[in-house]
Amino acid sequence: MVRSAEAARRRRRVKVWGTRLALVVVWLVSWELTATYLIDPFFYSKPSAVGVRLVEWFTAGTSQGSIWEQILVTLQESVSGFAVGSLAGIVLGILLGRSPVLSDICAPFIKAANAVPRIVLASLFVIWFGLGLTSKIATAFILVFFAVFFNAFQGAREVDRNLIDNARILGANRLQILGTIVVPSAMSWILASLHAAFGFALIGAVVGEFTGADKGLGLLINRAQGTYDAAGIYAGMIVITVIALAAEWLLTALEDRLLKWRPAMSKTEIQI
Amino acid sequence: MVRSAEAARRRRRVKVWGTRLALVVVWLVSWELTATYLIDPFFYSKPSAVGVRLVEWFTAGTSQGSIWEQILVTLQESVSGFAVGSLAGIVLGILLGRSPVLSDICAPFIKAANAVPRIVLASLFVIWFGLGLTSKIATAFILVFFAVFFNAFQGAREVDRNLIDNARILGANRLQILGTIVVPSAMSWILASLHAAFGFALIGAVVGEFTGADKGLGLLINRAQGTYDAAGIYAGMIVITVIALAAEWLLTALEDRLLKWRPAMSKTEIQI
Amino acid sequence: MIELRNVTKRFPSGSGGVHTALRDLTMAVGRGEFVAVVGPTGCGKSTALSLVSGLEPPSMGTVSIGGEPVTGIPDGIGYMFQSDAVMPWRSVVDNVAAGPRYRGATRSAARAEAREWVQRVGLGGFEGYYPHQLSGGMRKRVALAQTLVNAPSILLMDEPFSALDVQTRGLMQDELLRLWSGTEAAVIFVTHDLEEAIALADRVVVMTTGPATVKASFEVALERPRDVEEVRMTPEFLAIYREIWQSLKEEVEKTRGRGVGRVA
Amino acid sequence: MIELRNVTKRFPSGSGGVHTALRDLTMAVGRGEFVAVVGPTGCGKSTALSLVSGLEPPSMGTVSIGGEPVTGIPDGIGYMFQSDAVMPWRSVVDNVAAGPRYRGATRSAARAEAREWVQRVGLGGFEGYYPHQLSGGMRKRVALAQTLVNAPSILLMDEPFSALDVQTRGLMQDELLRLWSGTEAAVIFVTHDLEEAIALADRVVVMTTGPATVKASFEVALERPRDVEEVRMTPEFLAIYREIWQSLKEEVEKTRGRGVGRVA
Amino acid sequence: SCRSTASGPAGDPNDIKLEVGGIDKVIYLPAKLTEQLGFFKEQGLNVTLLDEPAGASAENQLVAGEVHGVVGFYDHTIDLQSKGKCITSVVQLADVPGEVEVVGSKAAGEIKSPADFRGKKLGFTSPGSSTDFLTQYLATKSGVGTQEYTGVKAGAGQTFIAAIDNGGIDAGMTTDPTVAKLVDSGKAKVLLDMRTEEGTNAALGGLYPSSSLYMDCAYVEQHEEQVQKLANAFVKTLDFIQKHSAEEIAAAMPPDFAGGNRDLYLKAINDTKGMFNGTGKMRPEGAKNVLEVLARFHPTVKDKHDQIDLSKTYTTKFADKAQPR
Ligand SMILES: Nc1ncnc2c1ncn2[C@@H]1O[C@H](COP(=O)(O)OP(=O)(O)OP(=O)(O)O)[C@@H](O)[C@H]1O
Ligand SMILES: Nc1ncnc2c1ncn2[C@@H]1O[C@H](COP(=O)(O)OP(=O)(O)OP(=O)(O)O)[C@@H](O)[C@H]1O
Ligand SMILES: [Mg+2]
Ligand SMILES: [Mg+2]
Repeated sequence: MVRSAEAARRRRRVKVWGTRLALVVVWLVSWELTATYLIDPFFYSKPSAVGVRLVEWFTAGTSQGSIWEQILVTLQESVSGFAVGSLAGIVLGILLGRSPVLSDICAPFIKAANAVPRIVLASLFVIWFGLGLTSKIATAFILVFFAVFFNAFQGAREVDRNLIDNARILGANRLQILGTIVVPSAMSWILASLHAAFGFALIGAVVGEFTGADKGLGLLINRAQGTYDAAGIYAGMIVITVIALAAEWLLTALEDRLLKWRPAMSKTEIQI
Repeated sequence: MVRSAEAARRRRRVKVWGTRLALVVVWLVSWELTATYLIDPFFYSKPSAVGVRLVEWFTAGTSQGSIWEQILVTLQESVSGFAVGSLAGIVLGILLGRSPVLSDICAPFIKAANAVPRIVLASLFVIWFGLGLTSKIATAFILVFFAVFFNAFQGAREVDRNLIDNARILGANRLQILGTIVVPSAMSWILASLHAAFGFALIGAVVGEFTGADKGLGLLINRAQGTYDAAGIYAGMIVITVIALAAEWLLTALEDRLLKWRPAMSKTEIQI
Repeated sequence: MIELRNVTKRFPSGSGGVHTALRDLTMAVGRGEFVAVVGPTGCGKSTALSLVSGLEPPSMGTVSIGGEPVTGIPDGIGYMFQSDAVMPWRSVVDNVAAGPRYRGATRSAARAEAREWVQRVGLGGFEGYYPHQLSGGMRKRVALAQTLVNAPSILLMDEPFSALDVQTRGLMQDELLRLWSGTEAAVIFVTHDLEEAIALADRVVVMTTGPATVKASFEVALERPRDVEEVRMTPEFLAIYREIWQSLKEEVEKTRGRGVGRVA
Repeated sequence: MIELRNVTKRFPSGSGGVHTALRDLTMAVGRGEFVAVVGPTGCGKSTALSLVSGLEPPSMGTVSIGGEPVTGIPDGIGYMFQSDAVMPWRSVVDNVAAGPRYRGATRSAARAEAREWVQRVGLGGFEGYYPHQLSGGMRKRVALAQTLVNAPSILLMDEPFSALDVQTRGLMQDELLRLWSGTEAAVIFVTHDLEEAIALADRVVVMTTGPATVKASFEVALERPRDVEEVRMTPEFLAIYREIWQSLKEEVEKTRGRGVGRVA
Repeated sequence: SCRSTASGPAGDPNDIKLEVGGIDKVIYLPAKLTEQLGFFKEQGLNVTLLDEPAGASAENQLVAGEVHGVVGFYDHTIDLQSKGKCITSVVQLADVPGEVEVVGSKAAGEIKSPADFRGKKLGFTSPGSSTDFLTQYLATKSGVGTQEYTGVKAGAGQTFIAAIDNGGIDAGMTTDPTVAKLVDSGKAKVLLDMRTEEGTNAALGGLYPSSSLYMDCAYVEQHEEQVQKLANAFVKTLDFIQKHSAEEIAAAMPPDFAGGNRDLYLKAINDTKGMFNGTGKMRPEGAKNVLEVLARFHPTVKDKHDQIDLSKTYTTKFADKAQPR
């Protein structure tokens, strides 16, 4: 049984990757064709031009210096923002989720803060924190924080009351309940939000760079915008996307580890 | 018992609102004081100035016309974006959440799309959809969509397998399982994301307006930025925040209706 | 009607290996037959039911219903799970009305039918309660009504009455027999209560300790219709009881102290 | 040791009114006393336990333990819920080790103690399984081990053995008595199995149909130590059985067909 | 979407949408002022002014046919020609950039001329913008390579001021009212003033035409009547600016453009007013100079330097006819 299951899994992986690849190829080809014959590549560029730009960046470098340097700067900003933001979101979300009084008092403020446009905030952050790393981290932070907070909050409220009661009876204090019941229960909520959150951290870093910076992928895209270089815009977006996918891959590995206690989806389970 | 519970609830409400009010007052007073004596109101403005600007807007109107018109425009953009975005997010999230093959294939694309910076997208949307309402709705849409999608997706995967099995046995077809089991189960996930999503819709509308517009609160803030009118920036943010809170209030009412089957939190339930 | 032939079911086990829950199980239930299944806890009774219901596929062997191999959920099946599976967001009456609704009844017709069943399982007055407002035994009865309202032609029941007090249990047993007697339904009824098994069934199947196969099968030649409370006192009943008990006891004793070590 | 005095418990009901689960319940359990509680399903037995455990406050009346009114979770309490409450993300042994860990034992000490208990409830070999990989009866035994490993001085058990086969149940009953006999623990044991109640308890309390109060209380004057299987056959046992059964039967019959209408 | 790029948005030809690259910047003041003075109405035009503060996408929208014209920097027409788009300046509002290189007061001692840029952090509003290229030009003209200083995007307005204030940049190029605010508060000093012809000549060695109204070539060809009306309106405004004081101009603008500080706004208008040429006509030597600058630094113009046809990037035809009597 183990062996045949293994084979089935391998077959399925081939199928999935095949379909993905086919989709990418279809997309690129149709983009190339429409941009050549139908639409104006001034706006839409085309894959070949984007490819050329990417090769150029990675071999000759960009006008701002080596592409790796730009990637590193943006990565540094977004990873810091992600780390701090998700930590704060988890901690505050769980605390407020478990404390009705605190959440009643704080909820409107947090919800209000969530509605403040991030680009306005980004420029406020530049004013408050200067043009350096901090203002970009702050922008990434704020985007990540809210994404994670709302999920951690709701996750903490959804915890099965029976499990908490049982732990209390077994002698757990508040901290232990948090650690052994609330956090594991809310884990799937938190992980779900983290999937979106790293993308947000990248966006935050880029928005921050748009507002003011001397390095980074956001500035690179901004420069491309300033010089009507559609290929450059798309090339920048592709680099960012690849980074996001790499982070996503790491996150999925973490998720598989943390949620390994779950029943696997059965073969006959309904698929809709 | 009913009567005393009522009284307790009233007492608690008074306490909560009192604390909230106190917090707001403390915040405003300390802002006013520091801005008067310590920091530069050129950057930080002060509550009195913000108040004056708000009164001005609501009595004399703004340079772009009546403030109500600006609110209406922004509201129209964000409500449309919110409606379409959350619907799409829910539908796609649930579909992909219930179909492992589909989600295996599509997931990387969606995650990649999620990492594309929204301000870059906003300027692409202007090119694709023009300067009218559509491009702002698209920006709001894209922000809302991802927030809702990831939660609906995970919510659909978290459905208790027992419940689905039971429904299948009772004769439910796929659509019925979706409607009577998956959607209600995922409801708390979806609602949690909707809380953040309306804020995102507002942000999307504002970002869209920043990219090019002739009306709207975003433009108003942008104008204030351009003319060093810190009071105007903060006043605009306050107007947006109030809208978000109103929407939030509606959403909470909806949530209470939809989740009225839940056990209320008990008085002795642990609060951490 | 129901036929399991040389069925084996394996699960991935806790330690990464495989766990064999059923091994080479062969068993058949005819149309209109009421079969009770008894066996030591954890031997594989629930697993067997899930194979018949089509919710799990067998690892080896075939499961067929009416001659057709089971691939999806067979038509006309009713399965009352061992664990709670009522919808927490629906009131008692709406939970019971789910089956008819799924099968196309109008809302009001389904509700009316459901109301009747709620009465029948003794929950009259609790129609508007949500599951979290019910006691353990009441939730079980909601599940019972939910299953029976569909008038299944194959009925799988996994310890349906274990959370009920003796008297309520007796009432439910009588009700079950009354309903079943009019039909051609095939019933597989898992229980730990040997008296219950004998009082209800045409045949009692004793399972071996896990991995489960059929150890023995005993015909219960008691007359029908039976009154569950009275039939217990008859000497025939006691004779059968003693016989099955012997067989079962051996199995359960084997389980004692056994590890999972060589279960795979 | 445990004392409930004129306790009333009300819940908001399904239809927006109030539902009275317990009315004017007075009952006491002494140190070292083993009390079994029987009563019709849905009468309020679980509710009574939750009041003693401090998880729910009474609407009226007082609950006290050792003379102190119950406000939080009392010290030294053990409570095995009617419904599953094991942590799905922990393996069997880690679930059982939870109590000692909470109370400050080191990881390895807790694990060692847990392993012993896992053996004792007959789950040797299943240490590494996650709850979703266990059968209903096995999950119950995990919960049992989880509760007993803490050596509680007040033990509340809500139908702990209902999902077990007769033999396993007998083993567990014996084990429970063996453990308890050495201690001064007060036990409240809810069950639907009157035989079980009599075989285990010093006193059997019969509850009225909901809203529950104590209908009657019967001393069980059987000698200890008892062998659960043997004691059933003694004439004293049968006499007490008949007596309690009479009392219980009246109550359960009352429940039949009753609506919730005038329960509030 | 393949909108026809030649004819602009459909509808009544007298309904015209103009996009302004920052409607509140004093260098683009004529746009709003024309509207305020009613000169568009006078010409029978129904003009909507859109604000596009975020950078270069105004031209994208022009090329996409979303708007009829853009009020922006002339140098974009050259840039776009290098990408195969024909955009032409129909009214040239100013011959000088209107930009100012300011030095933060802390660095004022060290930076006395562009030759001191080496190793410094220099702010510009946005990468790829005129401020970016002009900064590079100033530096290289004084022998400082573009790699020898750090270019920093500092935006405009408050972020720029904050950047100067907290040392995020040592010097930077921006326009009014930012300059007025910085100088007024003593946070910075003017290093090079390109708001006047003399200053520009001194700094760049020539003119650098900036604010202009530009439109799609095809549209201009097909709608000469409307373009002429627009030119009439704008030239009239330029004339108005010449003949009126800063106070009078400010009075004509919506009150909130002053951002709550009227004196500062007056100073900004007063300082910048001189950049507007009064005639709406391009001076050919200025156009050449712009190409000169871009040819050295702009990534695409660099390569296509020789193919650029300057005559397609501007026309004085309409301004000539529009001269107020
Ligand atoms: N998903 C699973 N993964 C691994 N093992 C499983 C799984 N489901 C069941 N098992 C194992 O299969 C065996 C039989 O389980 P099953 O639930 O069929 O027992 P049962 O006879 O119904 O017991 P009970 O009387 O306690 O309900 C058990 O040993 C259990 O550990
Ligand atoms: N949260 C609640 N809200 C409303 N009613 C409740 C709630 N909890 C319990 N009840 C009601 O209280 C009554 C007693 O419930 P309880 O669970 O104590 O019964 P029980 O004696 O344990 O029954 P069983 O033997 O079936 O477990 C029931 O009628 C139930 O409907
Ligand atoms: Mg079972
Ligand atoms: Mg109970």
